[in-house]
Amino acid sequence: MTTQVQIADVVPSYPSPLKEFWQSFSHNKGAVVALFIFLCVIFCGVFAGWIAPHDPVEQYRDHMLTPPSWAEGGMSTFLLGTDELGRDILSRLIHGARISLFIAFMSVLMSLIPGMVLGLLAAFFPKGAGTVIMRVMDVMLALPGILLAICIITILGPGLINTMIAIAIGTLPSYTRLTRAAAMAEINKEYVTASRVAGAGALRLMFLTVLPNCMAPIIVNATLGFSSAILETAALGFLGLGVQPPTPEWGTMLSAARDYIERAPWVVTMPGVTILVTVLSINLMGDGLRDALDPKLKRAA
Amino acid sequence: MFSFILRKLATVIPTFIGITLVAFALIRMIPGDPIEVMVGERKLDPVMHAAAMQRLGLDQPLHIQYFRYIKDLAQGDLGISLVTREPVTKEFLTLFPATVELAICALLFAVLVGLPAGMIAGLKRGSVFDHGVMGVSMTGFSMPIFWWGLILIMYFSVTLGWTPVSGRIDIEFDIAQRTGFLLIDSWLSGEEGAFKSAAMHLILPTIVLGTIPLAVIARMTRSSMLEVLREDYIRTARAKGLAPTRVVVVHALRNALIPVITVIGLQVGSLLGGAVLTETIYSWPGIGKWLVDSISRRDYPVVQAGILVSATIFIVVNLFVDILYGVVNPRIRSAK
Amino acid sequence: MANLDNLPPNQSDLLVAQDLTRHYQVSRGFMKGQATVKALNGVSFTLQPRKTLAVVGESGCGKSTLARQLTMIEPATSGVLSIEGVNVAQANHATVKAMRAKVQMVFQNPYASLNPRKTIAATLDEPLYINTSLSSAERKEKIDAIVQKVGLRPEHVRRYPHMFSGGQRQRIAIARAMILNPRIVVADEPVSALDVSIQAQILNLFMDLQEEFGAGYVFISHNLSVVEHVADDLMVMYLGAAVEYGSKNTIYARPLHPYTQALMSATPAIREEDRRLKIKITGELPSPLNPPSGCAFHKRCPYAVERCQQEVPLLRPIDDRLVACHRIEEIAA
Amino acid sequence: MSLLKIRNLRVEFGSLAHPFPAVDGLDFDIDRGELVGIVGESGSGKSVTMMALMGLIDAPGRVTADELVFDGHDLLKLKPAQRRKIVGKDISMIFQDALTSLNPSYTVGFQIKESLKVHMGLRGAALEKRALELLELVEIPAAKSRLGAYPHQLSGGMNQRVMIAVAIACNPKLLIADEPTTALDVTIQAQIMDLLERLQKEHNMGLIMITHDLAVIAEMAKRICVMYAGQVVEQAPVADLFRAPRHPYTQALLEAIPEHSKGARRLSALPGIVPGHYDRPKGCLLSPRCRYAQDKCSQERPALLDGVRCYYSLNAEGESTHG
Repeated sequence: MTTQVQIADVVPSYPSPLKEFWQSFSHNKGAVVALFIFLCVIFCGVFAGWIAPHDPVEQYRDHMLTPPSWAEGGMSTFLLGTDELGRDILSRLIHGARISLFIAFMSVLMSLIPGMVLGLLAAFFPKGAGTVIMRVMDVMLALPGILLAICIITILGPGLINTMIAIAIGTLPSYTRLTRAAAMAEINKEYVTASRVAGAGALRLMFLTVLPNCMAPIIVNATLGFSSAILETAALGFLGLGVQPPTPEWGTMLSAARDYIERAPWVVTMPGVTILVTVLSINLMGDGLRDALDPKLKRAA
Repeated sequence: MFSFILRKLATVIPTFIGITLVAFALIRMIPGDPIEVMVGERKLDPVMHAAAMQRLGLDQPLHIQYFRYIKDLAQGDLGISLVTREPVTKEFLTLFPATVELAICALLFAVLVGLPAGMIAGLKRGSVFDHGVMGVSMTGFSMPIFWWGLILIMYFSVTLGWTPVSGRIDIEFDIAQRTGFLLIDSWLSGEEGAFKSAAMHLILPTIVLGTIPLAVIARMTRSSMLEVLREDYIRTARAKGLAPTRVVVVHALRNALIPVITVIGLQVGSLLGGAVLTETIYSWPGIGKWLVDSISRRDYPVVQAGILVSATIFIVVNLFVDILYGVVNPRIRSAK
Repeated sequence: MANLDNLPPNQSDLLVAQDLTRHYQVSRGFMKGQATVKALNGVSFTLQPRKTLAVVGESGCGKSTLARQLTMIEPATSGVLSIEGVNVAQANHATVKAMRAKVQMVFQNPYASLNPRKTIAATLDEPLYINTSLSSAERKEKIDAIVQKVGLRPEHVRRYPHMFSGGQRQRIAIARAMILNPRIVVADEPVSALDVSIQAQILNLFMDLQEEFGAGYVFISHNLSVVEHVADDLMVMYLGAAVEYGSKNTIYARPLHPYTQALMSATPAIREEDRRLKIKITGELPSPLNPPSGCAFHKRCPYAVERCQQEVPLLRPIDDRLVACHRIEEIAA
Repeated sequence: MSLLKIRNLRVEFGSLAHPFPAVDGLDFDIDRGELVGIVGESGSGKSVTMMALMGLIDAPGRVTADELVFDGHDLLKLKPAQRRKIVGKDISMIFQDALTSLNPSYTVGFQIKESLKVHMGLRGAALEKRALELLELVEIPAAKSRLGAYPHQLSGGMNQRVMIAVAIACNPKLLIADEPTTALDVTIQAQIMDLLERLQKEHNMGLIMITHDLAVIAEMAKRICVMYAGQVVEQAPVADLFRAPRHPYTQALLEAIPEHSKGARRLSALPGIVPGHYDRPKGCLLSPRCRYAQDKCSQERPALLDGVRCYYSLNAEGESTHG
């Protein structure tokens, strides 16, 4: 049985999947920097209570609209200045990170999981359940994100939990469609048939055979969903429909700051830059993830 | 082709019915009944309450109410605003052109800049230009546009004083409404400076509203271009000895544009959503601002109408895009 | 040797198909209603243990549909499919579940037939986990054993499919099919995606394993020289039905059906003496959506007469085999 | 003088520091009106060679050669625009998967006429006439109506005929067919082969037939060229090569075909796989798989001498000449 040994010998060694993933991901320098920034934001959000120099809602009435410390008239106690009520902007931004990340995380989770299940159902049962699910998704998709959120908030009223629900429902169709499309592409592949020949039932096929192979686009979409949830939370806050004052939410902060645009530009600039940097870092990370996870692009490289 | 269009129309009908159901349900899902909502904080006499319910047909079974709603819709009746007591349809018709004007300008801006930028970036993959376009579009894509609007105001209007802060036109002009599109109306009016004023008012909102679609279109065009350039038929075209420009323009571009068209259609949704924010920032008298104002005034018939109309626009535009898709893509047209 | 007088089924038969039929409903487009595709239109054959039945035909002949029937992925529209005496053609869920382990399959494309997110161990474990009550240690033992049998090392099972070459993946796929010790293995074009030198390795493996486990093979292929090497019996199919069925030696010695003749003459050969008289057949394979009337082959057949356009020929015995052709006596003469 | 003369062609991919030679020092000739077969398993560099000839290798791939002379022009020395006057006109190529190789957005007629317009300057009625003539030449029934068809409306065999029509539109001197029938059914394959053979004879074209199927070459070609891992390992007239292969690889390849082992239960198999990017042997590329390999084989690479690249080429009895 000489053939056996020879065949075994020519199997080259490969790095573990995790290492391979990191190699591809770290190839994208922007993504690595973005990951670092994002980790910082998470750190701020998680440990807001310890890091923030001031209480985010305490109003220093003597120091209203103090400019940032480096500008003329700035104070070193208020590093990024204060807002119209004399609250420390930096502390509000740090606490705001916690709220934005929490809402974004929860809304992604709340749409990702049902979205995946519905998408798999639609792919596996295209005649019955699938048609109904996709028609409902079409209706939801016809109401563009923020409008659907507005529609839901009209019903439920503003607030933190309702913002989460509104955003989650708004992004549900994208996960459903994506999962369905990915699953449909996989479902006729031979390895799925092989599993059926081995006797796998519908649940096993859906979640153990097909779903893991659909995860790459879903994960990428989830990072994008995470960033757009942050944007949408802020947009709702800006319109006064989201998290209500005095909770330090980034969009709400901007909404209140609009009136001081001429006198105190930092009140407008700081929250906006924070949102932009956070969202940008997540999106860049998403790009890196896609490069690392999508084998189609891997082959092209 | 005709059967293709019919087929597409047929798929839209259930979606539209779904939208009317959502709009119809909206008012009924708000906690408390519509009458209570209408009178607000005041206490209401039960007898008057019952009379009002009957007058509005709210005492009927739900399905009867729904059919009545559909019947009214078919006649162009969107209900009466609780605040102004005017028919919603009338208000809508005066505000709608403002939104359309802004949306068209923003879409044109996005397509005219995004498409060529994405195309060139795809052709010159890895070049400085490519990295530049990708960096800018990634930033644009991540932009909180309500803040972007404020920043532009801060710089161009407040600091430089180049552009007006808000509105569609300076108040000194009284332009007769003919088409509803101020750019055209002010042109037709012949008043000196009116057109310029209208145009100046449009610039910033157009940029703000167009930013995200621009970023999405640029990225999509680039990746679609890259994908098409890897196709076998591009190899064939080159093996025919065609000049590189001909390979790109005749063979690659047409196929690369097919997915971009779909994306442009979907961007109409983001334009409608973005209009809510942009119009709020620039006090642009369109349906986006109207919608937000109505929510804070708890003017539910207006919200209901706004949502119905936005969704309808989205569906119609995407129906149009689907058909266009069939025109440029012969494979889709004959597919079952 | 093929069982020519199919009825009644022989006790030693592992697999008996009688008039096996599978129709699909296909939408013809908007407002045009449905069409019926007769993917498999009344096929009968038998298979004995340790024997290989080769099914030969070009695209649209129903080979893949047949594989789906045999592996019980889809129920038959009508007909009998009996495996070790149990009819599974329209069997209920429980019967199918009980019979599953008896029929396993090897697929055409080794790059698509292994789950890219599962290690080889997980892929090989799945059939055991579902179909047996073995403990995980016993399963592991079985996996190690089969992996060595197909020519790989036990430590390879911790790797993912993309780390193997096409030939090695096909070995893994064969291991997965063999691990339940099935009575029947359906192999759908198992070597057509492989290079010649690898193809030889895999065909050898197939033959070795058949000797060891004694399974019956249904070997689906379009490559007549591969089929000649592996088959005991041969069934040539055209558009969902058998046109010639008999023992390999008989048919290769003297193909009778015009389509079989055409196939054989269209297959290029290296040696002068293997090149048969060239029968030119013109035209394309017909679409299963719109099959020709009468004999499905009549439009391309050099012998076709008017009768062939109207009447569907039945399989009937001639010269130690079954042939479906109206004019077979004249052709054979 | 030969129509095409290639000397020491090298095509590299990968980084400059770790190049992967897909084609490694290839020599090849073909005369006017000659039909040469190139066989090799996947990864042997047969397609890459022809892509390099057509100028279809893009950066980061690198093409170098001592000579790449076609019809008196050294292709590597020509400016791209000059080269394009030859490629597609005097040399043309057809590919394996005709459906994806034709542009889905344009009609068959458009794609045929394109070459005629660009290279021959045909316009109007003459163009229309020639396009129709070409479709009839490749035996497409109802040619007139097929001019307006899109590729997806035609079968695989029909699309391959269209590809051939596009390729022969300008009466090329050399046609390269890269696995033209691999994706097709057997009966259709036979039709396409007959068509190619007929066109080659009628137009006195040089035809390079690339395939992994030895039998196809055996029936068509006069001369055959066997490639392994980017190199030509043996070159000989068809009859000689099949009767008495001189390179161990050719021998193994022939023995692996089921026809060779008629009646035997087992086939003679060549162990192992073609070397990839990282496991290219230092010596003869076949040495790890070769049953005749000696020490020398794993140390130095043999050159192509007298049509065979082996230190111990086989004699007429199929035995190695070492020791």
